[in-house]
Amino acid sequence: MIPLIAPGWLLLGGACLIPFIPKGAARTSFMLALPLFGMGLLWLIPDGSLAASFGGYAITPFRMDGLARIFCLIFLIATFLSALYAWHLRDSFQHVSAFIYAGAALSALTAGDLLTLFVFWELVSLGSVGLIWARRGEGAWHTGLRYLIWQMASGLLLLGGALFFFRETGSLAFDAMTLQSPSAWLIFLAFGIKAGFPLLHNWIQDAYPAGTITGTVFLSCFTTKLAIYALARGFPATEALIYIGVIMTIFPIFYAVIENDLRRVLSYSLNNQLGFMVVGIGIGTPLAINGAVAHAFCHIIYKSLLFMSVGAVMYRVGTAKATELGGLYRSMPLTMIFCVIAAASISAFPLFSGFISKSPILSESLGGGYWVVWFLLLFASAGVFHHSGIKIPYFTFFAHDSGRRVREAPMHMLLAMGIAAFLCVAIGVYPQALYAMLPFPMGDYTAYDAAHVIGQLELLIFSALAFGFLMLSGLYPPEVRGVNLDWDWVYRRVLRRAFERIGGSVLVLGDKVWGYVLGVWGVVYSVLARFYGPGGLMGPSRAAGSMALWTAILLSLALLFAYS
Amino acid sequence: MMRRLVQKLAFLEKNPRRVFRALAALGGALLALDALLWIAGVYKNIPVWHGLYGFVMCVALVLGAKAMRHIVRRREDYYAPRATDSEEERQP
Amino acid sequence: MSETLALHAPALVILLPLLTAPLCFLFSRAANGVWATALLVSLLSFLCAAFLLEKTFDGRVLSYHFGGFPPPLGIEYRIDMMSALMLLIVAGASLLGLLFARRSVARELPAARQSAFYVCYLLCASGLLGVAATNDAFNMFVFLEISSLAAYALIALGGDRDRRALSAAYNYLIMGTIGATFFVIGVFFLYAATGTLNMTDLADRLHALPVGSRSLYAAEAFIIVGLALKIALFPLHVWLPNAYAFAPSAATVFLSAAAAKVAIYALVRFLFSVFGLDFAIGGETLNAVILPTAMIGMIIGSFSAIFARHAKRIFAYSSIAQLGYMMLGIGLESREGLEASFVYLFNHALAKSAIFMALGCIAYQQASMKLSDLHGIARDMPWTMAAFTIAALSLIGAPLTGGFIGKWLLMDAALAQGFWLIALVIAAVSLMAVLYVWRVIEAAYLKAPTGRRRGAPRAEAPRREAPFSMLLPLWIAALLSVYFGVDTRLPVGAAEIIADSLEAAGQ
Amino acid sequence: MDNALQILTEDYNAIIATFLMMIGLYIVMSRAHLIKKILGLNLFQNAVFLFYISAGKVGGGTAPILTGEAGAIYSNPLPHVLILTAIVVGVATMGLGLAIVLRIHEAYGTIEEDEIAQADIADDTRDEDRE
Repeated sequence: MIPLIAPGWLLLGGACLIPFIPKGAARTSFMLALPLFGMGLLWLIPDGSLAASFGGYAITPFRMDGLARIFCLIFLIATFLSALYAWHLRDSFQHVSAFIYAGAALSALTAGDLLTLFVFWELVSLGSVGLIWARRGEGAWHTGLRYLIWQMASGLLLLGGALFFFRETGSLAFDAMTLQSPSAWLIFLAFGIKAGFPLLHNWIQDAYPAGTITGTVFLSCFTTKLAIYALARGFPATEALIYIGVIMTIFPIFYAVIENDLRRVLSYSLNNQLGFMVVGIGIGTPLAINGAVAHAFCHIIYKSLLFMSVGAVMYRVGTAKATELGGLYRSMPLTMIFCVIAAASISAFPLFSGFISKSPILSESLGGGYWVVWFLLLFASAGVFHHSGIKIPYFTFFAHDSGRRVREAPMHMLLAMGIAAFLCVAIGVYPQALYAMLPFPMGDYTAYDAAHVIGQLELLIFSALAFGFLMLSGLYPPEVRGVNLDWDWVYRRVLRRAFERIGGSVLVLGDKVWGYVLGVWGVVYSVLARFYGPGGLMGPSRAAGSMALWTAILLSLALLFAYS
Repeated sequence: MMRRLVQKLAFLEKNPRRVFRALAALGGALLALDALLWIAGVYKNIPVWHGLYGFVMCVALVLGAKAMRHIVRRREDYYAPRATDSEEERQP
Repeated sequence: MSETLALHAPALVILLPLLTAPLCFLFSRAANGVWATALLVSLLSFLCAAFLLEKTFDGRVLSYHFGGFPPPLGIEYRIDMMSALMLLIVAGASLLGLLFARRSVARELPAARQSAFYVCYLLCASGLLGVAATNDAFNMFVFLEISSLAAYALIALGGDRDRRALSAAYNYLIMGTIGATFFVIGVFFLYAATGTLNMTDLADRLHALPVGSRSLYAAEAFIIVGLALKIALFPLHVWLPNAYAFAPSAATVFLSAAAAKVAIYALVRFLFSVFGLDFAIGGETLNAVILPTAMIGMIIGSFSAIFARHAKRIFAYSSIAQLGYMMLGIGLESREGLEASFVYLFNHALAKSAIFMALGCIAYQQASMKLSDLHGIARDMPWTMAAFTIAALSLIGAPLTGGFIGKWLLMDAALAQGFWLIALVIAAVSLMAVLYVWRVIEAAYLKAPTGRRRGAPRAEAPRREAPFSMLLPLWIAALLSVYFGVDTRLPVGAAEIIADSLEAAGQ
Repeated sequence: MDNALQILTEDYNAIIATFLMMIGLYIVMSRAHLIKKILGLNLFQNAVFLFYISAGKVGGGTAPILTGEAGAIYSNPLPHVLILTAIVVGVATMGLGLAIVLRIHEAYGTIEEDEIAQADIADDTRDEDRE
């Protein structure tokens, strides 16, 4: 094929140029032009792959096929919308981070081998952490570090997996594999971290609410969906994924209900949505995979729209805590409308995008005989509506009036949200356009039959009734400021405390045990320090005499080996 | 146009029970339609099930989460200074 | 023209610096003049090396008969891919180091010793080049000693800034001389057994001898230990940390990039080209000696680096660990292992010289190299620290840098023989590298600068960015270490040819 | 036993050289005085040179000067040539070593190894003050 430049590489190259363009309209126009050019390239590039050699290994730095193409398209759209949303920003560090992030994610999509995938996998981590650190401040710094450690762990697992994979198969090609060998497990875990598998998920809810207003919009688009792509490519029809996915859809909704920080609510709901996609990949029929891909496509749009609307509120009000908001429909009616459209989409109202992409997954889970899975997914769907569909718009724009009177979101934010909202509705109304781009043919599948529509409407309306009932009866838990402990408590609190406490009171494992452990460590450290410190055996400034002795010893050893 | 929308919403906000009743009416209509279609044999789904399931599960979800909050909630500065939760949001 | 050059380049590449050095000493005491001459000569030498590399890239071997006497009687310079690569590394490091040296030396050395520095530098370079080019065992000894003697002097020149440079140079001199003498003893045993010193000839005649001759065992043992001293292979590494830490910055840059690596080259030349793997202390014995010492060296060196508090010493210790990586590839005794070693060696030369140049830039602005005195230095010297970070990423082995491909190949080579443990050690030692690099990055970027620096005469003056002439070579090295991480044709292609030829010789 | 006797009579040069080498290496290891160390090193090197030259001797051979006489046996001249070079290296090493010792004396005020090591360790400890 003609070596056209890959869209991801275009963005990466553009990211390097950004600092040299004067801040302001010139730079933002440039940043908007990049994804548009990328879309043009995507249109021009035919299916195929580019073979190359790296360090003596046959690699495929670029591969384009149906699966990669649709993900590339949505990533470019998301880049464009996020960049438009960030028009007002004058922070070079964020601009460069965001475009390295987006470019790396796109390049990872078109990576045809594990080595290239690993390289961009790590670059994704590096670029994205900049969007958290750009918030500046101590909390953001620590949060970014935790985030980076998780991402790097994922990268190292992928690297180890790639090495073993090469040893097992003699190839680095990134194609479908089965969970038969250690290498596949390592790669699976690497993908799992980025996809937010249960117990590996905490970085999402930890980091996304800590990003900058515009940075979180970028963050919500790429990392996790890249992992979904990787799972769809590497582990389609892996049964374990179905159960993992179901757990992912269920447990976050409980947290989403009680969480006060709206961006964290959205992060939990993001995790839940990923669960639907993972289930679709796990079922693995062409229709289910299509559903997962379509869901990822729609999800990127409506989830970023949700983050945009909450971000716009944050931009004007200065906070995204439910306790501090309310009654904002008076000041920001347009933002409210866009938020409601996104909420309707994520709740899978008929005529909105979520509906047409979630339906295939649900019907395939039923069709595949996974009854329990289907029941749980239905529960999760109701839960999604509850926290994302109702809670987010309700507590932001309605509920009790916070008394805050602010200006409507700035024009460029409204524009970005407007385009996203238009896409949400357009896809919901005319799904065939999306279906036509999916990797497998959809046949005459349609989400709009009476059973689907009425069933879904019923589910949603009665969920809303439940919400109304609970609100009116006063049973609904009031919003309160606070932090909710999740699994990350174990490493953020327990382990940290355990390491920090030397003579403190009993924590979990008991003071004495830890005192003992720390005591041993203290001894080991002092021995090591003496060993390596000044005058130590391994320390600097040793006299020449002892070195000569070593020479003699080594020579005798060598001779001993030789003569023995 | 926006102003009229805001006025309408303000009216609804002051009368939440009306909204609830309207929703309940809509739900009832949907249930009826569902049952009718099932009787007419348009499809084989279990009728009415989606609605009841959605209602019950949502109540269960909220009450479950409410109970869970007793266990998992901590003060906002619990992780401070290593988290952003208690950091003052930067004003625009 | 090209053919004439091809005929004489193997000699020119060494003779140019070798002859210029005494001339400079005799005729000029003006440091700038000597520097300019040295730079010119280094450039010419580098061009010759590049030319030779290009000539040998198809696997061709160039042979130069010194004085017209054909081997095995005369001294032969024999340039194959391995020699050419080493020539390129040495000449390139010498060129970069000299570009860097002018301002650095002017600041760090008293005026009276500056021209002496460049003379020693040129001598050292020509000695290392000679080791790489010659095909005569005794000639190799002579060149090894030329380079070592010059290196002792170079290190001792740092004594005006920190007296520990003197004791380090003394220790190095004692150890280096013992090592060189061991080497000579080994060469003597070989000569006594075969009657020749030409290495190609030696290899032929050795293979005609019956296997199991004791004097040959002894020869191999003496040569391995002698060269291990020059390589600073654990446990013979003790001379290195202080020598690198207290030598003048420009000398450290050059020595860290070239000196130990040329010794590794000599070892590989003897082990694989002369003895051959199935001969003498071949096979498993070599595995049993080199693999463990290399691994222990990696771990001990990294530990020492983590515990060190002096920026230059951190990376001196890191060199011990990194040399362990290269020896590991050799100890694996496989085609893949050798290839990995040479790729690693090439990329490490770039990354380490960039790191020491960055530290030299800091040394230009402040006398102290204590970590606590580097707090917040990235604010004052953003360009220096940015290049440092890039090079440090390569040292760690981050993707898209040269270090990555080296580590990857090495792990792959270890796994190819089923050495899981070794692959794990490689990964663990890389993580240790993250630790000690992080400590410097943290000090430079995250810590607030301390108000007063004790014992530093320049403390009151605000630190400024290093001069352009020092930043230029620093950035060249840093960017090259990224470039060769993406476009791996040169290092990997060369290493493949080297591994092929060594494998063929080892049969 | 015969074997040992044969070694003693035929390879006595190797035995002497090895003995001298050991003495030299021992001095390097055991003496703290820097100049004595260098002298030990020199002895060590010279022992190796002796070994080389003595091995070049061919039984009954004369000095390798061409006289035109047919059937003359010459000693092998190559070791002599090599050692000539090596001696130059040795002299240079010794000169450089002594020069460094001189500088050390200026800087440390002593040339006893243990005292220098103590001074170095003191310097290192000064570098160590934890941040």
